Amino acid sequence: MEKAILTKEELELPVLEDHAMGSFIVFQGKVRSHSQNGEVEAIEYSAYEELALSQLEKIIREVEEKYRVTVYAAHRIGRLTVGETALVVATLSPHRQEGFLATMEVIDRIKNEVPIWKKEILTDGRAVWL
Amino acid sequence: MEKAILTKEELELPVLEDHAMGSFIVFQGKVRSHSQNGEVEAIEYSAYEELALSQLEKIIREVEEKYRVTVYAAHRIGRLTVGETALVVATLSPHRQEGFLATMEVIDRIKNEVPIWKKEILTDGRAVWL
Amino acid sequence: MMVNEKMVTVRFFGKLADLHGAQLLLDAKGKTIQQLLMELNVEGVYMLAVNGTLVPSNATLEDGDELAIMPPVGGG
Amino acid sequence: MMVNEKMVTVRFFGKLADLHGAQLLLDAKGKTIQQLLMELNVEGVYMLAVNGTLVPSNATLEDGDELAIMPPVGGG
Repeated sequence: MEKAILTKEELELPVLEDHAMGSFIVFQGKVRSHSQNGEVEAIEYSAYEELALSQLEKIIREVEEKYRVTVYAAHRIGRLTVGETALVVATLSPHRQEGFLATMEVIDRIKNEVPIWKKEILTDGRAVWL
Repeated sequence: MEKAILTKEELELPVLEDHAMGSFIVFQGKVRSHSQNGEVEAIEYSAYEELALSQLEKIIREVEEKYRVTVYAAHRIGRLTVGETALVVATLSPHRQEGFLATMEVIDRIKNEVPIWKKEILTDGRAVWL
Repeated sequence: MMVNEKMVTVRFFGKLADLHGAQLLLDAKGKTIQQLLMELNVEGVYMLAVNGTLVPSNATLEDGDELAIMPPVGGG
Repeated sequence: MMVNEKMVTVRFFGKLADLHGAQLLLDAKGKTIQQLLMELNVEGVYMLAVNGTLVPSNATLEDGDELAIMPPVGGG
């Protein structure tokens, strides 16, 4: 199963099974109806796809090694309306502690290292780069 | 929707929707195939149900207030085989930071305050209270 | 077993149930839980509840009470 | 637009695309990326990549290279 995904399609929740693993954590990042800029209608996600995918794979590989866990991460690109899921990060691990640490680290690194950008489309018609 | 659940049935994953919320985290605690006692066949979860449910409700209420999030927690009792889910904790929050903190706190408090006990059934026939 | 309102129902959980039995019916009116625990030689108590509510060990028992004696908990 | 191997393809992303256009074709052979950025008066650069691989700004450009100039990223 592909563990690093960049897609325009609706994100699916992965089913990771491993009887040696006691903790399965799934994070979903969704488009919010409000931001500091006002009422949001949608967010347009753009990416330098080639590099985005290789960065995503690198982050997953490094976090998996660091915590000895299994990580899945999928980011959606294109125009997403309020309530839709832009990011899914799932982590399977023996115990919850390293599962949470790994999940949080993957999300932070995605936000800092994966070449994806957000343009917020507000209900009053404005468009704001985030 | 009931947010504190104690049941013998298979646990379902809750669908919590709120467009103001940007983070949705779901933790699943599963029965592992191995423990320090050896190869595991199943775990028997027993509970003082009346108190377990009121403690679960109290924990959810207090954590929700503390982090201003929405929390769902369900614990399964009875005999669970390896790979089955014993605990589900889900948290809906504006941002991921308080979502992770709340989820981790709920799990820790459940393990310390909810009157549930685990008897590990090993493949060699031994039964060990955890 | 007919519950006699004159008596206290004592329920043990977890490994304490293996050691002391799942349930006892006793005349413990007016005793503190501490006293009863000593009389029954119960060790490893983590939580106590009377009629489904957590109580400290110096609580006094009344007829008809249900006392739950619990070892360290460990769900999840 | 026929890609001329003699040229460097420069791609801008995010708000830099709004400011400088999504894509340019330039003769930048032998220049460092720093030089090119100054010439194009590009500010707010967070990441640079040549042919899909991250590079430092002192990297030198060759004919046929694709240079990606990226502002601060923000997915999730």
